[in-house]
Amino acid sequence: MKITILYFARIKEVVNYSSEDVVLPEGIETIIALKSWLSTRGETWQKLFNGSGVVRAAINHELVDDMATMDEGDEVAFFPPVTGG
Amino acid sequence: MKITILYFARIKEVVNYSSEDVVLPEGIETIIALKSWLSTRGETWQKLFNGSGVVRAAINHELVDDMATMDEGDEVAFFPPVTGG
Amino acid sequence: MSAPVYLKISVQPEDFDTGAELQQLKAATPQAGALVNFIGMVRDLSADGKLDEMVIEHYPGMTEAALQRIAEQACQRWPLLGIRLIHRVGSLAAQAQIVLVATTSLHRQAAFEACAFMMDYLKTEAPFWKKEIGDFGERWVEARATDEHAKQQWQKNNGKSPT
Amino acid sequence: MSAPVYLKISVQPEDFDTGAELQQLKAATPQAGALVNFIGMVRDLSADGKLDEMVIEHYPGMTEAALQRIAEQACQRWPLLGIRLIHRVGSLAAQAQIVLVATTSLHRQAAFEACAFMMDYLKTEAPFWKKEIGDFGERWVEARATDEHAKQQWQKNNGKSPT
Repeated sequence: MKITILYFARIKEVVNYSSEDVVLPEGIETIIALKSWLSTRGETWQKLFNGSGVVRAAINHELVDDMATMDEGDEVAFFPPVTGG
Repeated sequence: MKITILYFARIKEVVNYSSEDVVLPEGIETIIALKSWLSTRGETWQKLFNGSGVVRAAINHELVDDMATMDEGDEVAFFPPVTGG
Repeated sequence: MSAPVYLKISVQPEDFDTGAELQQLKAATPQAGALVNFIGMVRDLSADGKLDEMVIEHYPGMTEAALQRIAEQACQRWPLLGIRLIHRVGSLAAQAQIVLVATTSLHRQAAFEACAFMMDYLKTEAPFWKKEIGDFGERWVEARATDEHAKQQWQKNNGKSPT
Repeated sequence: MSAPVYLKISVQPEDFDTGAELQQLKAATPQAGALVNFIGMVRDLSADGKLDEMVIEHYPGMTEAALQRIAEQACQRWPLLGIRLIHRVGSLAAQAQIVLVATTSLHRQAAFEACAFMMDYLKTEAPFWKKEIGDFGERWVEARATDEHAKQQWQKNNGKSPT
């Protein structure tokens, strides 16, 4: 399954780019599975998703929790807790 | 004791004037006593102070209850519950 | 609380320019992070029918003292930076502005609560009386029990917003 | 509740004219008796020192959807007549306006509560991120636990203001 991933704010600065298209291996269907899979990319990613900072996720512009499932073509976004207003 | 009495809104329309200076007889010292004394002026006054409508009072620009006492030269005001804002 | 609070109170027949007033309040309290304000308008429909005019009578002298007292109470309860109060009197047309209550503070909660608090107190303690004039004739507006109730909630929940 | 509510949402780098915006909202909802609004400003002092600039990043597309959803929730809970939401993005100087949340309704309680509700939800659900730049360098603003708490109070007190 192919998805687009966007990164924002502090997380964008850590990963050092703002978006990427990825093809997920078979079985990576939930946000939590995606986080684990991205963590295998190296220490930066490992720290990002397993460290102390909270990483929020959205699928197609809607806030979701770790158990949410993705579909082909989805736009997934990772970002820190929001601080607008 | 001499005081000034002011009337506002519906009450001013009922008594038909907006202020008067009165010399109170000996013993009329509280708002409740003043109301009773004014009630002796006739049916209009009787109805005003003993009828169903609430009459609020202020002494020298401060809201007071019926047991408040007056002093020489005080400005006493009678008015309906307020409806500003 | 202890810092001097910018406070300006007006009772006037003239309309007010809300944008300019808020601008002035912000300029007077540049440290503020939050500004909350309430504007009350004359509704064109009264309980009795279509309204042509609203006449607001007040008690000169006591009005200003009452508004001052309400503002001081708000300052005692919340860490406000600034307060602007304007209440119009005299004859107003439908949709005219009646009242402006504006507050500034560092954070939003104090500004929100103090603004609502002052409106609830103004509605029950400031000597204004509204008369409605329309095709139904004219009649004095009756005080609403819900306004008195709103004020009493603040007395119960000392320093908290009413539920 | 069921009546159509005037709703206008903007996410923009430009400043806004609060007076003109409120005038437009009033004109769009002439039956309103109450207008409440919140304006958030950049404070010139951050937790780390004097602030020169605030940069607000957002998630285009999701931002508008989130604000729309927040406004719809407010309309379901309160009998509102109109809502105006503006949130700025990009680089802002100290004291600049960041956000406007304005509501109109027949009576003041709905306008007050819905305005506070939308601010609490905006603070926790709309994808904006603030970075502060000053003599301390630059740092991302941390989310405040009190904002999350404020939102949760609305979830507990369904239809009521938080205490």
